[in-house]
Amino acid sequence: MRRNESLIHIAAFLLVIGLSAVLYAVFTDTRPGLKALDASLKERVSYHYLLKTAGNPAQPAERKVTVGKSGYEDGSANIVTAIVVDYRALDTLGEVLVLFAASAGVGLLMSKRKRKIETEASPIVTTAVPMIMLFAVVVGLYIIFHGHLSPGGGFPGGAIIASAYMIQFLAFRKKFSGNLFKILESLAGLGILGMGLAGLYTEGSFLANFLPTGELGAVFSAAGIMILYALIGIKVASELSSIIGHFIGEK
Amino acid sequence: MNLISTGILTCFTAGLFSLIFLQRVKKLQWIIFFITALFMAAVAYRLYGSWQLTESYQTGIFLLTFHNGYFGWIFFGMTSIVTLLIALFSLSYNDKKHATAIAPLWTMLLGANAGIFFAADWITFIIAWEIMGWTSFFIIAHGKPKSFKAGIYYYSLSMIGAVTLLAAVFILYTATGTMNISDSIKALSGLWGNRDGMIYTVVTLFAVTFFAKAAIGPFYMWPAKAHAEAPDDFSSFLSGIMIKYGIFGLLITIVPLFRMNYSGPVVWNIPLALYLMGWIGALTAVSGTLLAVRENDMKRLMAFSTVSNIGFITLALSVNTVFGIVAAVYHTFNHMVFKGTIFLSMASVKFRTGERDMHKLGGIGYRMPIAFFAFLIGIISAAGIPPMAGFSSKWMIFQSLFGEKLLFLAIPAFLASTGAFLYLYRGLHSIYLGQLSPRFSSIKPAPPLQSITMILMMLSIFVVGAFPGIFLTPIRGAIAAFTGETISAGFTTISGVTANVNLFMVSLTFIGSFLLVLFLYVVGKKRRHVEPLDSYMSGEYPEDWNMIPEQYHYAFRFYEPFEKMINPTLERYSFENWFENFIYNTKRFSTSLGRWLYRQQLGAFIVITALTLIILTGVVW
Amino acid sequence: MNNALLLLAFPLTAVFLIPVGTVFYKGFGRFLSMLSYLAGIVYGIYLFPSILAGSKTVIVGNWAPPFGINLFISPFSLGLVILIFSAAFIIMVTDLQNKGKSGQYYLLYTLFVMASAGMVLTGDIFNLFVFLEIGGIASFALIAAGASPMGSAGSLRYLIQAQITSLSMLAGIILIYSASGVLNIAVLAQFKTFNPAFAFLALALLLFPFMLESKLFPLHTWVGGAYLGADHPFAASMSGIAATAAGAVMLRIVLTLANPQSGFGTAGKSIQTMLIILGGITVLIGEGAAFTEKNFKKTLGYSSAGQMGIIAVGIGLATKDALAGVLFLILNHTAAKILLFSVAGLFSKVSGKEKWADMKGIGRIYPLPAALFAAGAMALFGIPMFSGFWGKLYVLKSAFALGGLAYAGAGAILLGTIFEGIYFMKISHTFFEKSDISLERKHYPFFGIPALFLAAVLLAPGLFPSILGPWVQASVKELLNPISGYVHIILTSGGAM
Amino acid sequence: MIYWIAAVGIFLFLGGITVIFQKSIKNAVITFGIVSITSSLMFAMMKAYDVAITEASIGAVLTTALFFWTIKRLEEEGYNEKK
Repeated sequence: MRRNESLIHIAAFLLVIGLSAVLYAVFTDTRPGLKALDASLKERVSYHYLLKTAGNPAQPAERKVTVGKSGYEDGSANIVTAIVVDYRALDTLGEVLVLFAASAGVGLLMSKRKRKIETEASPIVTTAVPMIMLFAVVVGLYIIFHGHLSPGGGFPGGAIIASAYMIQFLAFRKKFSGNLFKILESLAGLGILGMGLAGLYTEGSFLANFLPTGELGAVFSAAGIMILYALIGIKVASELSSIIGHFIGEK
Repeated sequence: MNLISTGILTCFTAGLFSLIFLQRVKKLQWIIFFITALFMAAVAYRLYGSWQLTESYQTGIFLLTFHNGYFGWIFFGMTSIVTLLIALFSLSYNDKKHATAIAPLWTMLLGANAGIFFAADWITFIIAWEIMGWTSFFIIAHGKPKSFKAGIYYYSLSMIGAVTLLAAVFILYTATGTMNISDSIKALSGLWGNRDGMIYTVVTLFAVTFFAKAAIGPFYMWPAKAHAEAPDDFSSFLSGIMIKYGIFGLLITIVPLFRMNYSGPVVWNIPLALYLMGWIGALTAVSGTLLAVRENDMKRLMAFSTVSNIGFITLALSVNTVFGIVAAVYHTFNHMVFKGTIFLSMASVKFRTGERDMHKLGGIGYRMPIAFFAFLIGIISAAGIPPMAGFSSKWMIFQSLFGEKLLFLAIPAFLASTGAFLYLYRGLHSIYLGQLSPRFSSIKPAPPLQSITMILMMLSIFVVGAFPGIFLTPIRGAIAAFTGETISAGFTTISGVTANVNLFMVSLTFIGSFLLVLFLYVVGKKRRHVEPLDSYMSGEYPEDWNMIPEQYHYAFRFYEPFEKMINPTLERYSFENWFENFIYNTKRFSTSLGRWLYRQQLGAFIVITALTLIILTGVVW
Repeated sequence: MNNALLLLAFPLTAVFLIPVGTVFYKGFGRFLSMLSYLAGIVYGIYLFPSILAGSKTVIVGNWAPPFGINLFISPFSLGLVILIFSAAFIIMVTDLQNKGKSGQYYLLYTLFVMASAGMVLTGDIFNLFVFLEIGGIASFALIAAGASPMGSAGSLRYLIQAQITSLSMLAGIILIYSASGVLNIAVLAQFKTFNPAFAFLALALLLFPFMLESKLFPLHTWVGGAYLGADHPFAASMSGIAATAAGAVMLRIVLTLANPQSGFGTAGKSIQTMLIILGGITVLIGEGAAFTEKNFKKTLGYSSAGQMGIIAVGIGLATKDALAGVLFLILNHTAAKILLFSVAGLFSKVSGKEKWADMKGIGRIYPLPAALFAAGAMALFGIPMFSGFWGKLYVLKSAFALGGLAYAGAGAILLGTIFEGIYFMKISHTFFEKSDISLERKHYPFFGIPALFLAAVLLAPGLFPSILGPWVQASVKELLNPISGYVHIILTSGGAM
Repeated sequence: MIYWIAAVGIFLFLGGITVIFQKSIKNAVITFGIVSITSSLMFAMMKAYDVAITEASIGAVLTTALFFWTIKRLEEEGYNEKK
């Protein structure tokens, strides 16, 4: 790296100039046609999501609305969750798979080995950690199960639970059991897939929301979304935990 | 009955069959090869006369068409007869000691051979051409490191040729809208005066293809490598038949193109491009001769002789008269036969002795008389001395040059023709005459099958020499169908521009004088035999001077003064060096390219910078 | 329940079952992943006749296109998905002789295959990005898992470059969304006109990751390291599966989004020009680099770059003939590269060498693999009787008919063919050279059968190109008329199929 | 509010550049964690609360920890950044 340092600096400098030139050229081009930032709010798909009129008025979706005003989607109160787990559920499945692939890749590449440096945790840590852990797990579960109502959902909730696990692991040096996480991951994944296939079976479309939506804003509403988010939460938590376990190594 | 396609398919099936199932029984592979060659000869016989026969197959994309054209048939007929004889030779050549695994590929090559001559559309032609390319590569290389070098040299040129052929065909197709060979050439000639640049591009590309195949001009180097390193029996096929594909290609593309509707610049009544081709041919003939003279390796020597002869043929084609074309085709066939004979004779010698360097041989003629006579007859024909066949075709070539008053082109041709005596005599003397080396004092004559083949070849040279009509009659018919004109020639006579000649009479005269000399030789005094290495060395041992005894052999550096004279020139203007430099530089470039790309640190920066540049170019433009 | 999403659900089931199964039985991963590919192939073939009659769209989550995600099942995409699954299956079969790979390897491999199939099928650019990421992450791990110690170095290089390009794709998606407010390809294709400079920027950013996957200049610098590092089966997959998927996506983006009739058509010409130029340079650089390369896997990798260059030129030409040629070439390249890599893997295994120059005479001990190698090589550089010949012929025909810049592309292809022919013939002959190599001859039944099958796949369309005719015609028709075909079907058929 | 966002944005930008030019890897990782938690704040200010939560838990906690474990393993293998 040292050898090419000046070269890299020059290249980076040219790069910035080049990128600026590109942006300048694109934003000052006066030829007719749409440009970046040209779509007004109402033209965007997200506008329909926000108003929950995602069944295109000109061409209504076939989904039945059980509660609420007719013609409007009535799943989750949290619009982001509606987008993530309902409208674009396939993308979410993909993101789960990205994490899954990362965890499997870590498992494939990190050879099992023993830790060389061992230090005992102090009593303060060992006393505090269970409490913090409990708190973190509760927060994580709350975030997961209120995903359809308030910000959050399976991903952040799972990550928080995984961080709780991490703290516990650091403090108590439990033996890392990869198989448990593997099985959890698999079961959660199968659950997501099963939900998708059930949607396919009942509604004729993969990952379609086939369970009753309930009343908008109620704690127990949007059953399908809740279940999916719970599964995603389990999956994310176990995947992240397994990555952490691989990194820390065996005792 | 679809005779042509049946024949071609038979070749491929037989080849594949013996390739897959007969790996362990080499002899059977050769027998299958011979039977296939026999079958192809039968096909050639059956096809005679049915000139309207067209077979086409819809592949779903292009129509593959075979047509029994006049010229195609003549070439095919000739090649299948010579192939049959070579196959007969190979049958006995490939015994346990000399066996090569090339028979299946050669069998397939026979199919490609028929495909090239009978193709009526360009796609068929290209298919046959490519198959010919790779099969012959594997045959030439046949698993030996040294042969492999020659083979890859050959195949590189072959690939260049194949690629230019593709380019030429598609430019032609775009311009004319037809894939049919004769139609497209005809349509292209209709564009003279409008799109000359495009036509010259097509001509150049075709020229590269066919020059590369026929070793004309800058491509003169490959025969010396490939012919020399190929299996010995295949060398004769390579030199006799395969090199003629280039001539056939020139004959169906460039030659007719300049005969129809041509309206460009003209030199001595010849289109400028053809005139240039004539000079290329003449220079090829001269350089082939000069290079052959220097050679000590008998197969390389004869390979250069082939180059020289191909130069003659090109020269005759470039004259652009009917007489010239006939002369060229006639010489092509003669060369096929006599060069085949010479290579078979040398193969026979190598079969018995295992040597290729001429200074290690000598006096073989006393032990292998039939091989000797085959070689003798072959080189007489090659040198263009009556009564052999080569005389009449060379005579016709010179006649065609005189007919157009192309004296400047005739001078190098004469030079090359005279120079041919030098190397041909060297070959004869070094291999077959002189003292017999003690190493080979007990070798046996050629095996019966080989002898029979050589005798048949000799006979055909004799017969054609006396009765050129055997060749000329079908050629005249073909040329009449081809151009609408023909030349006047009888069964034994040819009418040239400046003279008529009755070859039968010429033959009789020469045979008579030969008999006279033979009588004098037999009656005359015998000579004393001296051992070849029994030289006067003044009490010194050659080893003390870093020499080997063989360097004192009379055949070693046979023409040393002459070589000293021509070497500097040849080394300065050597296309071989040029090619090698080119390949060397390509490799260097390629290696440095690979290294540059492998630099770990810069990768990401190169990527980002290049992407920015691409976007910048695209966006601003 | 005739839903083409099952094509993705089969490998997904396998992916989720493998971790559980591996706990109980070690060979479960291999078995299940192969089973899922087989299921995909069978289901794909079962769907094929009905799809050939008319393409269909599959809606995910019951939301119509501008709002939800849709997959597009057409002769083109379904054919390539079948090709991808078959390639994966055959690679797994040829790899059966190697024992001892962990369950995670197969999990990642199946994810990689699923992502490639998803990329071909999807009709939404963000979904495309997600599949790209899955494939990318799986690839990094699989390259690094290769036996060679160079694995991690090659993987790192690939990771950095792939991340740069996938970020560029994300930037492209953001730009497109900010300008139009939709992400669906079909909706975008019939959108209002975009500004030419903007359209070029957005499309180029979208295309970069796929140019990286298909190793186009200047995104080919990872090839050497990654191929050196990966084990043979995954090296085969990188050129057989990933490149195929990338080619399909490039075809979709260039011909549907950048079509003259569509909103991005203002930049269509420059995108095509870019592909022709970059493709031409790639052919030269790839074949030139392979020309002197001695390492077997790297040689094949560089050659793959050259082949993808030809495909890129074909896509850039965007005529009927050129596209037919591209389809032939994709099929040919996939089959031939798998064949060549499997032979390379076998020979490295039995000889213990990495360089082809060290494998002199191995073909005399293993005649069938060496002969098949020669056949595959000849198919790659376009010798008649193999499908590669027709592909190259088509592309060249179209290039010469178009003239102008296309001549340069054709020239590059032809020049590259010379190099390719020479080094492949060199390698093929090296195997048959006489040498004093002495190896014990073992039998590898799991090599021979799939290799022969691949040779048949190469040979059949070469001898009878018409057997591919219906598929090629339907695909070319679909690609060339996106508005009346692709867009129309997606926007009108609304509901589930 | 927009000024606060701008201020945090400038802080983020400077933090990002600092990460690149840190000589010591450990310092860079710590800086990266700070940048991460600031960006979480940024998301919250832009009313993307779920992204903020995710960023805080993954970007600030898990990633930083993983980086440190990686460095530790490298040191166990004999890697020394002073070299």
